[in-house]
Amino acid sequence: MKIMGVGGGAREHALAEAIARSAHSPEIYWVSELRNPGIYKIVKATGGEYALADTKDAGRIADLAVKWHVDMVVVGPEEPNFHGIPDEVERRGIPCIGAKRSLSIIEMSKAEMRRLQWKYNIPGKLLFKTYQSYSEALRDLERYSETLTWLQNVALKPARQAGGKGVKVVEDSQIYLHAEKQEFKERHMRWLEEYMEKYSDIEEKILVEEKVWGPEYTLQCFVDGRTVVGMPLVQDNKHAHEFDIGPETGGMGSYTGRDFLLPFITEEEYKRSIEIVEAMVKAIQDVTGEHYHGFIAGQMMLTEIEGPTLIEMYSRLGDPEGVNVLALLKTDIVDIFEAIIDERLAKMKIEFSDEATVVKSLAPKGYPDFRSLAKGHPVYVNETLIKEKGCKLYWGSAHLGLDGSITTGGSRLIEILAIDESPAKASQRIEECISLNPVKLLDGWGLFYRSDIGSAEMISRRVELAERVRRLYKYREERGTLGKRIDWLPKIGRVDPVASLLKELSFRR
Amino acid sequence: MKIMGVGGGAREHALAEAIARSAHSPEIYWVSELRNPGIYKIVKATGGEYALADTKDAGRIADLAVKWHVDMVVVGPEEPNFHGIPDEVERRGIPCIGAKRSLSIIEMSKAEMRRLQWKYNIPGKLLFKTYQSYSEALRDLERYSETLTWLQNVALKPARQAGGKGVKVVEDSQIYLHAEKQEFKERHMRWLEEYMEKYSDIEEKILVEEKVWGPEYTLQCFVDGRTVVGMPLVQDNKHAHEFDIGPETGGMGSYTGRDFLLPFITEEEYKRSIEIVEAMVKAIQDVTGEHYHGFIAGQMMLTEIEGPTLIEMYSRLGDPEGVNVLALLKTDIVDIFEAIIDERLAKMKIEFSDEATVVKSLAPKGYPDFRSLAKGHPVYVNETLIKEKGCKLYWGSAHLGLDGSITTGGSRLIEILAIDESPAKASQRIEECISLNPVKLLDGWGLFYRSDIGSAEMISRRVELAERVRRLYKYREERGTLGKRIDWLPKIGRVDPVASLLKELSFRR
Amino acid sequence: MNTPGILGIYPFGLGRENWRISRFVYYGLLALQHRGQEASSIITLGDDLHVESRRGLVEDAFNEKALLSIPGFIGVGFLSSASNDSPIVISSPIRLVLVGDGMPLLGKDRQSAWRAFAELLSDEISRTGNSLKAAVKLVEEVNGGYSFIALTEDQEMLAGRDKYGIKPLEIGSLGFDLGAIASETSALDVLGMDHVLSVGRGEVVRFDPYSIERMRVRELPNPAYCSFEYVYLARPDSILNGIPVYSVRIRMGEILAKETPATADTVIGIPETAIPFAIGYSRASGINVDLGFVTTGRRVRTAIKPSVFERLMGVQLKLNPIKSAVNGKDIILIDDSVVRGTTLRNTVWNLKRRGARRIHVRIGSPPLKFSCPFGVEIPPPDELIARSLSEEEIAEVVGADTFSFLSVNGLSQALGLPPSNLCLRCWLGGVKS
Amino acid sequence: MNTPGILGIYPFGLGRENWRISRFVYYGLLALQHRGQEASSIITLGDDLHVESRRGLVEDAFNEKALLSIPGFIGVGFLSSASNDSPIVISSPIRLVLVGDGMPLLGKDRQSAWRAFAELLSDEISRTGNSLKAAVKLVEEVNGGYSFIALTEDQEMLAGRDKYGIKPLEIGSLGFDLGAIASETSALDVLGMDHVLSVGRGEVVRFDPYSIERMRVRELPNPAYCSFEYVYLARPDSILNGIPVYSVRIRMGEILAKETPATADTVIGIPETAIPFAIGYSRASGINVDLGFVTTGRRVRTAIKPSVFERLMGVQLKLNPIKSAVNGKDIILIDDSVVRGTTLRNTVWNLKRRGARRIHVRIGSPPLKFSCPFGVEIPPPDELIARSLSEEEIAEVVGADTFSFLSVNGLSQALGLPPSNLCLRCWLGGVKS
Repeated sequence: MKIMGVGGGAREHALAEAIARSAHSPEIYWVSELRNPGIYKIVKATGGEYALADTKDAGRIADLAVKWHVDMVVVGPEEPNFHGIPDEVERRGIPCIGAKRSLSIIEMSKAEMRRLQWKYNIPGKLLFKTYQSYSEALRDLERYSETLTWLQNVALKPARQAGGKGVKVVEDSQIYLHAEKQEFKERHMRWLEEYMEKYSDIEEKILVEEKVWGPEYTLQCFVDGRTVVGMPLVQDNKHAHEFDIGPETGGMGSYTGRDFLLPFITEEEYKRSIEIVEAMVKAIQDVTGEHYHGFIAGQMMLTEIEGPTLIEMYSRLGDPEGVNVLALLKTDIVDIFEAIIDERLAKMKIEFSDEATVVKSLAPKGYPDFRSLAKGHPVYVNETLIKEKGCKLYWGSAHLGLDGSITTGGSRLIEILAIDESPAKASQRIEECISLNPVKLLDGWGLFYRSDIGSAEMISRRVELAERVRRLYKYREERGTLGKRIDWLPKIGRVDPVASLLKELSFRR
Repeated sequence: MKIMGVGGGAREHALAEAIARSAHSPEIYWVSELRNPGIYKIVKATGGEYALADTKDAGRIADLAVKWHVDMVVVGPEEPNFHGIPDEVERRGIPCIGAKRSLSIIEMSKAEMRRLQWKYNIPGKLLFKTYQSYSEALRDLERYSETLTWLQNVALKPARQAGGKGVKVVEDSQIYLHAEKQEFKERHMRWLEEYMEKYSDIEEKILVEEKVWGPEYTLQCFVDGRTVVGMPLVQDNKHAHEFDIGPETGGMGSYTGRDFLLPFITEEEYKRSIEIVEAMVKAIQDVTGEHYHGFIAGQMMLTEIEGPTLIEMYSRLGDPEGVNVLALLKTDIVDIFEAIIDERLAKMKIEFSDEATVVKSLAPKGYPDFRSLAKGHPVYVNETLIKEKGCKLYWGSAHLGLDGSITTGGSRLIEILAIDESPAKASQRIEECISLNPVKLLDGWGLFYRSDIGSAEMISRRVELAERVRRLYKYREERGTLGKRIDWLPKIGRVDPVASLLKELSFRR
Repeated sequence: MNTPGILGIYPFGLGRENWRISRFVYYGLLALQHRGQEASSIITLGDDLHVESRRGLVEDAFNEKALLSIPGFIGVGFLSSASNDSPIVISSPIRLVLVGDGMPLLGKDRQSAWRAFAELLSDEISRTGNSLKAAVKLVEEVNGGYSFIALTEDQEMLAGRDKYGIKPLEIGSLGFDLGAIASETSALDVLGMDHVLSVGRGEVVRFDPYSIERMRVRELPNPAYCSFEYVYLARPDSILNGIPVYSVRIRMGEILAKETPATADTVIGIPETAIPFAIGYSRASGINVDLGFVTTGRRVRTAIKPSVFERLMGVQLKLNPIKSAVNGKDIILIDDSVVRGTTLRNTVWNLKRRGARRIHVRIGSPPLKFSCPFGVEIPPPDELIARSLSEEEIAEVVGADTFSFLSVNGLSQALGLPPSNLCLRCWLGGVKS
Repeated sequence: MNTPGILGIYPFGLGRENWRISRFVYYGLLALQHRGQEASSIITLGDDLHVESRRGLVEDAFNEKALLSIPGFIGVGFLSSASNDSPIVISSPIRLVLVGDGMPLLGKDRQSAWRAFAELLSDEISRTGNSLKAAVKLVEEVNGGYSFIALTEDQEMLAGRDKYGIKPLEIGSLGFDLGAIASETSALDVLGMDHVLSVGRGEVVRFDPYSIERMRVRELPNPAYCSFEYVYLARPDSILNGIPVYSVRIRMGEILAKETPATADTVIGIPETAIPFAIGYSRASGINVDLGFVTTGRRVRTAIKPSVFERLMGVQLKLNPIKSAVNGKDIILIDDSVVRGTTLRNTVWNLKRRGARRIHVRIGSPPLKFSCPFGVEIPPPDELIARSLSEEEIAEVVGADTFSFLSVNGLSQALGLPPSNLCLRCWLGGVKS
């Protein structure tokens, strides 16, 4: 059996590893833009081949699959989905684990995702507005107190998934700092407009979404077009630095708890979350007429407005969240892939080992916002040491040269995984490992990572936060006001922002 | 029987009237500096004579008594006492109702009075200091927070009785207004020093006394050298204007309650007050070896420190307080005078009618502090109208010219008395009388008086104030700390200002 | 809301000209600062008249030390929340300067109404030659809810109140030297003065160098004391018309607890005005009271700031929730009044963010629905949330569990006066003129 | 009492240079104003370093609007109650600016001790080339009770605490953009930041343009958190070392009620610090709590004013008694601490003047008897009334019925920490060095 993978990050390293674990003993083929040292080793060990290519080039990827006579293709990252790799591969008759282009729109266009959710009235919604230009957005945002209340505290996002970049949350609720915040919002929206110029596949440039607060978690699932199977919840940590400070990254580390849950998420909340994802899958299939085969993930937040709330969707596994769940997956992943292709997931029993995991990313300084600084540094890794300390290493954004040297790719370089009975213990194990400096950049450039991820301190803070939020949404539930937002504006009177949004959406249709 | 009176104010008018009421039907003779129209009328009606003279000239007054062959002399005001009129009159063999010079020192020297009280440890004392010059006083007062606490809130007084003039109370407890208060204190003390130059009979110029707060009242008494007989309490009102605002005057009006008491003074407090006056009389007699024959009065205040407290003493009746009590006196005053002379007051029953009285003074504008403005204005009075309204008129500082015209003398011109079942009713009666303008200055110069004296509003405020103070001194009494003052100064430690004062006094002796 | 603070200080007797009065006015105004934060004036009269009008808070507008150099022994002070507000100066026929709280019904806006009033006063004094009678005549004839202090060229200080006694005016004295008139007793307290009495409704008090005289209009209607003074405007340590503001607010809280009880873990008042309401509610309900907020920076009265922006800013700096006082608790949140509801919504949201559970909002006054004819600047009706929404709807908008106002009867009961003796126009609309 | 407030704000990521940070520092300092009212500094770093040091309150020293023109995206703030206090600027070998709370034991006075510390830091960074290690080494070697924030020429911000954690230091974050360090969480709250954690004792946190790193000294002694922070210094909405100040003060009041009960009609706290104590006392005793005082003018922390005169002035403007709350009542009067007793005596006297009956004074802390080795400027021992008089004698001097302090055990209980984990030197004298 031959399986080809697409994509070169740590998530793909974990995927390759999981495939390699299969009882089917597949020959593994891989294609990515940089030569991932970890995947390369696995590919070589299985007797497969590794090619470098533009993973957005559907023809080129499909050609390779055909050339290698693979039995199935597994797509790791989102961009190949957006560019129709699954569509093209399947057109060539090869089954693919990956969301087709039209389905992956729920990740690619954050606006479309949200419109779909509102259209199908799926729980966990947020108010939003989209703009084609920054000046248009500004008109709404600069009128401080005459405008709808929710527009004061917003997330400014690129309307399209843009490599996890460009999201700013501006809570403009300290009016005495309004001038600074306003200026910052303006500058950022101008930047967003420019930044989005390079994506020609979407008209809307800027998404303004109501700002919510609460603990975040990721629910990753297998989908076969009929059934959605949830995996253990993972909490990813988006802030670049310790203490949840600093810019949004792809994820600086993540952890799982026990029993599919996180210490701050209840079973009922898990259930609601998976219902949301199921409903979203159903909706996108309904709209597109396509069957969703592959991974899907809801990046969720527990909010006071509705409890489990959808922040964004992934048409793939998360990174690093994928690393956590794949490490726990006991069922043969190739069996699962086959079940997805045959749309018989419902009948399958998928098992995960009931242990806690923690993953921490190591990134060269400069990541995420100044990647040129982070790129091209020679890497030294002491893999033996990592193994000795009971940890596992996954290669991320790194390139294995033909001379055997490894250089940084500019994104997260390495992810280190530990499994233990609690996140705190697993985290502590990684800390001990890292304190021995198993990874270095040979030119002296710095690496950074977050020591706090998975720590007891972090988890107790998340628990406290979740309790505060849960109290509020439970209370709304009791009163039947989940999701309800009512505003009253002097001179205007009572306003229902939900009704306004729905009106606008139907008008748009 | 021939009786001669000395002094020309409303108090003396009331005295003359009381004497005229006597069953002894005395011939009344009088001497004063201005020709009081009221007394003049009485004198004439009894067939007596009226002379104008300097009432501080003991020889001249005694000469007149001898010339007129009077059986006794009654002194009204304090200055004749200070100048030894009683001494001289008695030296000529005529009995006199009036404190001898050495006895009247308790009025004349406020410092001596206080020293006597401390020496004999008589209750109701205040802390004090005396100075011979303003610069000396300043040294103590300008050190705000390093000095004893009591020196922050003080009454600045001329050390000698000086016509009720020159008392300023400066509560320097708002430190943010300290600069203003300090400047004001300085200026006033400089003025005091200058003002006191004209009194050669005393070395100390300035008395600084601890400021106290509480309701004031006057306890007037007859004394015969053995027995002190108290009269009904009177409340005088020293402030020139409505609402207790403005400069200190001789008294702008006064009232009595029922049963010898005031609505805000208890029987027990009356008893304590009279004990204080008795002790003071005993003390001054002890020091001088003289017998006190005449009137004495304690100007009292209920204070938090000791309850009934002596503010000043009068060696005579108060004015206007004398008017109130004489109006109520049922016993023949000449009998009382005779009993005083014979020192058999103890055996006498002195009765007052149990009614409330109110006296209000009318003064020309300019009184008390700008008397030159208040002097020399022609007066019109409609006595019939006053009588019709159930009030009585007493002439004060006025001069009856030989042509029958009356001019103002610069002090309180007229006192109007009403008697009723309560002060409020009596006050109201006077109000109705005054609203008909029975008194005018013919040159258009203004008169003023206080409408609030004796009103229900005023009395309820006094009651409330008395309750607050009573609570505090009763509480001290309970704890045995009446009169105790303890201070603690940083760097210095615990200080007992009473002990310091006693030490200073004994050192002085 | 424009409810100026006025103050007059007048020395008597020997050495009266020795007083430097400017800083007395300054400190007196400080104690009235809550009545106006946009304009402040210090007027002194000695050999000359000095009128110093500045913008902003007294402490910012005047340098307390520099004031020592302003001469004059008679002083008048004025504060307003309208930055263009200033004392009225009339130069003929009788020269006088006048400051006023509230508004005589003589013009569209405060400034023009007071100018007309001052002109009439000047004319009338000139005509009759008696300033006291002239002022009483005006008070008799001019309707409105107002009090004023005027200083004439003859060193006479006149202080008077409208016939209904709508706006307050209180009298104080200091030692044997000073008399004073102020909008509230807080100013008298801070100057170390004894509070004596209120100026009566329809009464004028005149201070001249040698006397104080007072006179009242002949026919006195029932009083109609401004109830909003007790709800919000006045400082809690003030005693107006003989009624202590603090006790009234405590009682309002107590009555509120009886009228609209709720189950909760703690009662929290929105600083500073509503803290006594909360204490009262706590007493009557037996529920603990907590301090819920800490104020940052200057104490600024938010309801009287001119723009929405500034108001919100004030509220936010004023209301940092104390997390440990609210986290995990059901809260009864008390405010004095509700205007637009914006700040209340912000506050409720902030409390929930810090972990509050249920929030029951209770307002210590009836629904604010009408504008004030006497210049208390309440926003236009379409900006008053109580005018357009029911209690249930307001609860929904502000995010509260339940929401209730005090009844008008409850208000009257707390004040210990029948509704017929109160001005209730802002709650009930124009009843009397 | 000199307990400076320090604050650092550091932006990360895309567009970090777009932040104008000066007003963030300004508002953050406003929320730390209670820690120092005589000197304030705003330091910004962008293309250049700007150090603006002024005298007086932040609101007076800086024009909030004019701050918009100060460039720089990294900001540090400093407040002190010593008017000559200012940030330490070192120009070589490594250029850096440092602000500190408390005091390292490196010199006689705060200013020279901090200068020595900053010089050592500059030298050590230059020697090792690693600012984080350099700072940790210093913290390891230099005794004292201190926390600091330093900004180096390489745009590194270092924030650290002494080994015992005597002085507080807290971390916050805002959105995806800003990180901050402040003496108290109140500053984080006012900036709309999330409070994350405390800087650990003996820990240094380094912010650089691309990362945050933290490192701790190897051997950690027991903590010795400054107990005076909880008694008086910190704002009640702050959470220091994970312990909410408000709750501690409530508990102190509760314990006080148990340790020294009294019969009374009402419990009154001296504003602003002692109000939570009063609430706690009221809860534990079942006696009503009342607001007893109203503050006039600016809120000024009186205990940190330099002269007796200014302190008294502050107290007087701060403490106008509400007559109707005290008249005719037996009162339990609570204050946080007693230094000279002057202001307490003044207050007791004022309450009695307004009609209070019995006054039982209760102090929410033990007798203050010793000076602070870490720069909290407590007056010399002969000016501390608790050092020379017994409770009975103090009662007599201040005019109180009874007078009691909280016990040291009570204090420790209220904090939920054993005495061995607290710095108690001001109450008990030097125990550890």
